[in-house]
Amino acid sequence: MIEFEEMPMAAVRPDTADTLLRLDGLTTYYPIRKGLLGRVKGHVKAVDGVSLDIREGETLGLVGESGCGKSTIGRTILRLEESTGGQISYRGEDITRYSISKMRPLRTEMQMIFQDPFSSLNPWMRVRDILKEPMLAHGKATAATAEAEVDRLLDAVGIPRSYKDRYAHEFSGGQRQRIGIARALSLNPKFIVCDEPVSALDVSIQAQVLNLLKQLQKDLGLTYLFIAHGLGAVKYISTRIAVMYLGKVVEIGTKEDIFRNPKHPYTRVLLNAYPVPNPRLRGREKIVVQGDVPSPANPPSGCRFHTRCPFAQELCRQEEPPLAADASGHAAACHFAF
Amino acid sequence: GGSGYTTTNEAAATEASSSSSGSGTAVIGIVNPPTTLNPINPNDTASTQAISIMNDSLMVVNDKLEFDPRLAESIETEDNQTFTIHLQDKAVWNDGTDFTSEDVEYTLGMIAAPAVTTNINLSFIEGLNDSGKLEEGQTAISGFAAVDDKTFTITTKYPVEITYFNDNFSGKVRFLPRHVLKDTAPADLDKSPYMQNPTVSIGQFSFVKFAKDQYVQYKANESYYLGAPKLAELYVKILTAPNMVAQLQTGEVDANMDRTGLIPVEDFEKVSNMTNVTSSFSPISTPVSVMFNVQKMTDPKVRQALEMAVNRPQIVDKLLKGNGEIVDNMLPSTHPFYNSSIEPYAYDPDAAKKLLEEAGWDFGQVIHFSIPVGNKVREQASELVAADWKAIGLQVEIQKFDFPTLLQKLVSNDYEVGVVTIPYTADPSSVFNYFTPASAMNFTGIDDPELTALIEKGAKETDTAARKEAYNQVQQYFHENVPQFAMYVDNLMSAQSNSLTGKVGPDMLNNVYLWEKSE
Amino acid sequence: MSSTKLQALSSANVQTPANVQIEHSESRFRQVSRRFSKNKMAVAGLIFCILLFAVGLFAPLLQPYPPDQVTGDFSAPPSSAHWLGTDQIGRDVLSRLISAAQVSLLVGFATVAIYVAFGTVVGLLSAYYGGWIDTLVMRITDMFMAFPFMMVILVVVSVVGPSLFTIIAVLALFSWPSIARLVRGSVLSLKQADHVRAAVSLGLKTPRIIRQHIFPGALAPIIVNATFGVASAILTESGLSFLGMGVQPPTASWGNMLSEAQSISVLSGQPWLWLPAGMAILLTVLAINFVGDGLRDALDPKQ
Amino acid sequence: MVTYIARRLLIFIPVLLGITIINFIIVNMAPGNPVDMYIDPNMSPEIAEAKKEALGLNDPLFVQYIKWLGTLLTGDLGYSMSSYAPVARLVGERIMPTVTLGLAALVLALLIAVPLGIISALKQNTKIDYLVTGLSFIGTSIPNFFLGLALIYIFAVNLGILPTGGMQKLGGDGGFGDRILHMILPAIVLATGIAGRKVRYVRASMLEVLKQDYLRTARSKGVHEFWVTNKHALRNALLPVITVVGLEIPILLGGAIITEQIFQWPGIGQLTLQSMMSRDYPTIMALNLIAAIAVLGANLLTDILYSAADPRIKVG
Amino acid sequence: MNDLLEVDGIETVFRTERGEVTSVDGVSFRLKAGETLGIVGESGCGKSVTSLSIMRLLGKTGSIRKGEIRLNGRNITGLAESAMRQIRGSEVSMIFQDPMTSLNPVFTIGSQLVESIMLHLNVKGKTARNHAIDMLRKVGISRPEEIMDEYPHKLSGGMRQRVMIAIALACEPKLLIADEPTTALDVTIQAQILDLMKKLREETGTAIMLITHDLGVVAEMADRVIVMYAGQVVEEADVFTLFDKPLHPYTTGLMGSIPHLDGDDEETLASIPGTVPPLQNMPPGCRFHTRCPLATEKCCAEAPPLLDLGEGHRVRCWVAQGDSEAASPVPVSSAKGVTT
Ligand SMILES: Nc1ncnc2c1ncn2[C@@H]1O[C@H](COP(=O)(O)OP(=O)(O)OP(=O)(O)O)[C@@H](O)[C@H]1O
Ligand SMILES: Nc1ncnc2c1ncn2[C@@H]1O[C@H](COP(=O)(O)OP(=O)(O)OP(=O)(O)O)[C@@H](O)[C@H]1O
Ligand SMILES: [Mg+2]
Ligand SMILES: [Mg+2]
Repeated sequence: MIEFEEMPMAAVRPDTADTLLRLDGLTTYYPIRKGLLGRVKGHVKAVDGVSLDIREGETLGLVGESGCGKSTIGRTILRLEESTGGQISYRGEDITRYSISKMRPLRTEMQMIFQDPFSSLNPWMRVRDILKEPMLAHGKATAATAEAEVDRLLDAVGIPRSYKDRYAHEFSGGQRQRIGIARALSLNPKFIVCDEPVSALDVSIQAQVLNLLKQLQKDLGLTYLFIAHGLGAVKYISTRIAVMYLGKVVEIGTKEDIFRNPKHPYTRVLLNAYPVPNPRLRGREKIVVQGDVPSPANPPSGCRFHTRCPFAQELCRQEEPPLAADASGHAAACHFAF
Repeated sequence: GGSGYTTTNEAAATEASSSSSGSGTAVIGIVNPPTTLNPINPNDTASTQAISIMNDSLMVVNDKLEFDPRLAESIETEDNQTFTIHLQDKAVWNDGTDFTSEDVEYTLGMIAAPAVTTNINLSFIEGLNDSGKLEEGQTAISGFAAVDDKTFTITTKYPVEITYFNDNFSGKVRFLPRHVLKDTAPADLDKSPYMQNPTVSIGQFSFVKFAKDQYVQYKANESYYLGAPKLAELYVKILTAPNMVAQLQTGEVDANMDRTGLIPVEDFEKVSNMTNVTSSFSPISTPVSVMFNVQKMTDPKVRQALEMAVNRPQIVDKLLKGNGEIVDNMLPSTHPFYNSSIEPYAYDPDAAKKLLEEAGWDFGQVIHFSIPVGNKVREQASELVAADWKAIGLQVEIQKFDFPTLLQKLVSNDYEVGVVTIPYTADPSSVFNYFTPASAMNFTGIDDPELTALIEKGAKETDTAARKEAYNQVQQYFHENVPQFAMYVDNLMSAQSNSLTGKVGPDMLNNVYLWEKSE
Repeated sequence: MSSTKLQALSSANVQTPANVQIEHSESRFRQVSRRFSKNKMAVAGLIFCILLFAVGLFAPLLQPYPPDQVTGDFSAPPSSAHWLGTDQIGRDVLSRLISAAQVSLLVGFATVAIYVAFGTVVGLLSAYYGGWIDTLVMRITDMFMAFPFMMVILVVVSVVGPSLFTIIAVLALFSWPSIARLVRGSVLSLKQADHVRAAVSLGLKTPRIIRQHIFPGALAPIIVNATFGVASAILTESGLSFLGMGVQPPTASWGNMLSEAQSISVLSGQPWLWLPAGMAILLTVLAINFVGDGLRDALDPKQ
Repeated sequence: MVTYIARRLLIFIPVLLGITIINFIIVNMAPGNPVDMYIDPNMSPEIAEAKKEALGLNDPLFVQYIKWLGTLLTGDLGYSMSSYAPVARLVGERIMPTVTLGLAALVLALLIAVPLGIISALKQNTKIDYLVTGLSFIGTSIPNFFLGLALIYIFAVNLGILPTGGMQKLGGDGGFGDRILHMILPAIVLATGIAGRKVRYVRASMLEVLKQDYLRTARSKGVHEFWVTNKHALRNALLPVITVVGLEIPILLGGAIITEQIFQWPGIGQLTLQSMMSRDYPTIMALNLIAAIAVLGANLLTDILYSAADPRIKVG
Repeated sequence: MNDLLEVDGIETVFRTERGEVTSVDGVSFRLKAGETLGIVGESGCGKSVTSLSIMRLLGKTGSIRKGEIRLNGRNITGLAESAMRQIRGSEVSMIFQDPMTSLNPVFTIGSQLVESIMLHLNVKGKTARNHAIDMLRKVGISRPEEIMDEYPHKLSGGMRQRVMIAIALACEPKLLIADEPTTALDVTIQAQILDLMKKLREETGTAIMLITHDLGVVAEMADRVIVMYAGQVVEEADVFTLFDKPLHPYTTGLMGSIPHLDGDDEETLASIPGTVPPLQNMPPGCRFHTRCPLATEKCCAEAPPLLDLGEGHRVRCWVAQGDSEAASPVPVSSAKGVTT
């Protein structure tokens, strides 16, 4: 129902056998309702034609400014939000319109870790029950075996077994995030969306959690979609990185591509803006973009970044650049890519 | 019968000349609000009272239940069928227009007009059907004839005793000003502006304002034919019972309205102790009846047992603090037609129980006892009655209803035992008529040819003694068959501010024009 | 999760976060009760309520006289025989006060139980399913809430006839919309909470999500609203009694006992006729309000 | 804004229609009708029947409803069945007294509640706070009929400084002062419950606002603490109070029934009770309708006021 | 004594339901005019309380129990509230972390800006308004006249933070305390704000106390840095020294925890195990010993002092101070956790 620019997909995205999840022109719009009659007066185009694929075993980092639609992508993939267009395929299977019940078995394969360690755990349940509940619901464990599974999960995320009778509010932020990870692991998933899992944590704790995630991935062969708005964590954990701006992916490539050879001006701006923890670099040349991110309800015409782009030309105002890839698969959506 | 019967008003003749502008304002407290001032459709006692202050009837009832002439100078009859009425010569509407037989004719015509809503039923008059209306196509009432401007005759279908005539006609009908209303179609009469603002009237006071649920305001009728009132203004003030007591004390209210301005029993002591107020007990009051639906409570023995089980002395002595009496049915002992030979059943729970057992009453059966809200003493007495019944092992369930609901249940005989107060008038037919199958309000549902015959006889007999005999038998019948019995008769308290000179009590409104107020 | 893999993992990963200084694990109930017990007024209120319940429960044992029978002089002041005197038709005030406690508590709690249960279910479903169901429910609540409460209750009670049952039913009928809205509101916000999203993404079934993950969150405002609801039902019954539409005699309710005070003489000269019932209402409503207030603070997750 | 109001008014229609239907059903379920009430034993069944017929009481319910609705649309509320006065006039006369009393009570309640609530919040957990809280609970817990009677007893009967009831002194106009004098007690009674609830609300709202960052900002600018609370905090704290004031309207109307009854205040409440007692259907229906309109109108007004007061919220 | 601000061993306590907590325990530092001091540390370590102590905005429950704060040589610790109000907003002003909640939603930007100008600059009406518009322009807000009459909710986070800065700088304070001014903002906006602060610092010569937990921001902005842990200063040095040669194990841990954008990818990040001990329940000895990989017996028993190891590099660590007893670290049981 929603039109989107047809892009030279084939070139960009060889459909390799190891593609675990694939998005094709995914859009998720939130209706803006006004007044009491609640008539729809427009849409927040949170995700507006995103195509990418995630390969088995990799970590795809997703970065971008606040409100650009990162979480929405994550939630849409997990069908926590209904997409308004495009397609989500998991292991080659189109799951975009799966019913709730059809989706249920797939839930064991795909999981999510949330940003806010405070609100993501049910405050009225004990850790033990938080972890048991999904296993019992999917018949992954019986009442008899669940206890042992809980212990193993807790061990895996480094929470003492003796704490399993506690409630979420009795843990520190880092510990809660570990419990959230344990819960995500409880169904033995293949794919986990990590929605800014460390940004609410203190620096020293962030490292603990990042290390844990990395370790788990290695040991369990997990695939991650790792959402962050800071580049630091993404760089540490990702194999490939997608940069989003206003509901669109503007650049996608391997970690090295993005950090060594960014093609899109926005990626450069992002890299540049990141304050480097090295005082000797403070004098370096910097591109500071002016202005704020435009509203996703009313995105600019042409290239969405043109309003803030230091290199914008007339063409950028007129025409939306396609996401064009080079031979190595490093793609950028810019008329004047570097 | 057939002997001449004349009443004249001496006072009227002597005092009519004195006419001086009055002064002072008196306030009568009333608890039940009047709803309408329509002279020919007074819905309730309070409305009747409010109307009577500004609209005289031909005769008025005094506190001995005798009729005194008012608009009529005299009412005479030879044969108890044709009644000749002489109107007061000086009677004029308060706008100066002469009051004549034409006004009477107009009013009767309106009452008899099928399109007019009225609760006055003159079906005993010649020419009217059983509903008191003119038959289709007729315009004149054959039973009415104007002799001259101030004289007219009424002919009844059958001979009636003069009390009956007065009760149903002379004391009841109030008049409409023909000169104001003659252009109003009968169908529009109810809603005509006059009914909301009846400034033209013939009575002691004239209408000024009716602020609904607040007060009715009157001013002295300077041209009143019995002499201009001594007060300049009169208010009927609507308030709650506790407020009325409070306002008697604060002097905001000068007197309580008879029957519709009840002072609660619990306040008797307080009121009698007020230094600025004089209180007395009125000699007349209405019995409060316990009605049986005889179709459901079929056995007279059971009904009698229920009467005997009620500790009426307790109600009178303790609840009413002695201010009341025990009678058996519809009439108080002060009523001329009261059958004093009947000894009310004494309180005897054991006998009652025995009687019930004799009658084979199932003690497991629940008796639903319906009582109206609004009169606290009545509610309390009903609770005592229920308690008495429970005490002899009966199952009783009290159901309280607002008055309209209870009335509906009574009318449709949808109840077992209920409480109601039926106001009596000078003529006993008004209360006993409830007990014939022809009545729209045969609460008890009784249909005994013997009783019906007795009641009809009482109504139609022209001889007073014979009527009395008939009604005595009716009362005896009631005593034996107990379709109803009186819970109690309470003496009502009348209170009057010391600054008010004038008579209060049952006939207080008859002579308001003589009231005086000192500041 | 395959346990072998995890086993291998666990040894490497066991890392007791050093020195986690968290107080001994406390159940939510204990935590709430600890917070609640700090509020002296609330505790006093609770104790009062418990005592009241005990009185209601053991009424027959505590009543010196049968409450509906004439057992003394009329309107007699307190004496050794009748500690709180007798009422206007000679019944023992203390005994009636105790019976009335049963009735008033019944009115309060039964009303609330009914409307809270109903309103909660409606609110939960309305919010969870949304769409036209939600719109319809909201319009209906609009309608109910546009009725002036007391006016309509009066009309309805006078129509169906006042009895303990109808009063409870009518009060409940006109009270559920507020709870439904309250629940709907908190469910709508809870629906966005990450832990509910997590539950969905874990593939839990909808009823379980509502029951286990949404309902507990909506519970706190419900409980608080319910306590205040009890108080207001007791008050409304007393108002109806004043107008003669309350619980019917000879059954005693505090409301109809208090409406005896509708007389200057009683008010000024016979305090035993109204003071006990008045105090009972005031103290009970106060106590329940204090409990509600205490619960609100104790259940507040922000604290 | 205009379109917003228009849209809101449009939504009122189905709600009101629903209300009238429910209303009509409830009212007509009632046993007893005005004719039965006034039937005289002398009145024959035919007359009674004719009277019922004339009043349309024999029509099927839905016909009665349609008829009523039809006349309603022409702006005609019909005639009272007990007094034959036009209902519009009956009700019209009662609106002002109720509105004045209600407004007086509301204003009085807010005048009491706002300062007390604020003081109580500022002095949180002190004796003053406990005192205010206690008082507010008593305010909400005391049955208003009881309070009314007690006030009459104290101020009118014993001290004799205020009238016991009514809206004005009988005989003589009395003027404005007289009206105020008559209004004091009923307004206090009505205000007590509202004030009790509002104190708690203002307190809670103020406590919430006192935690806000922008107060710290104001303090860091060197703003005097007095202005921090009375300018920066107060306005924010009072905003939510606006919304709950609107919610008081139905309660106010309900409370008016008892209060007006006690004080003989000739308003909507008293008329309701009287009409109910006399089964005056047209009046009851009109009253309910008007009350519902008042409630809906109050809600709308609340929303408009709120959006006027809070720059963050714009309707329309 | 030409330091603008001297904080001398302040101890700030709060009365709470569970008794008194000491949030800031013996913090001392100085700040010269025009200098930028960065304060870093984990959440809850007392950064904000330190700054609020300077502003004396500790609320009813907080108080400075010990120590002295001197502004321009004047002791302001015991100053009357009225005198303190004179200082706030004019000599010292403050901006806060969350621009979304720091502006009063019911007053226009203009009135909130003018309020402080009228309070301290003794100007009124048009002059005040013009001054306010100038300030808005200075912080890079286009269309300042229109923004004056807007309410805060119409502005984006970055704009609001600019407004906050305009308010703070309106009366030309000598010291600006910025409590995590960019934490709530996006990186691109953060870069804008940091840029703005740098520019304004150059123009006005205002000293800045910059509180943050982002070492990158510190590296970008600060001249000198204080590292706080559990209510205490654990290390203080000029920014280059600190990043080149951190001495305190906590500082080292922090540095290791951040993934660097340049340089090689670490297999695992260094991390500090465990969490900060709660204020009510501080361990004896060095407060960091429970998480310190170098902790010795002495660290568990005796609290180390904050010692100047030369060139203003101050450290609170027995090991770093080369204490003989701590020379050979004996792992303490509770600190043996392997970092992951
Ligand atoms: N349920 C919703 N209804 C309406 N709009 C929404 C909803 N959820 C998100 N949005 C809007 O969609 C846009 C994208 O939101 P999203 O949460 O995906 O952003 P994000 O990139 O995750 O941002 P952040 O970094 O702040 O988490 C935003 O403008 C947001 O306001
Ligand atoms: N008003 C208060 N009452 C009681 N304790 C307080 C109060 N304000 C702060 N604290 C406590 O003081 C300690 C230090 O808090 P502070 O706000 O200074 O931390 P911070 O370093 O600024 O942390 P963050 O990075 O999270 O802002 C915390 O443990 C906090 O709980
Ligand atoms: Mg997000
Ligand atoms: Mg802080």
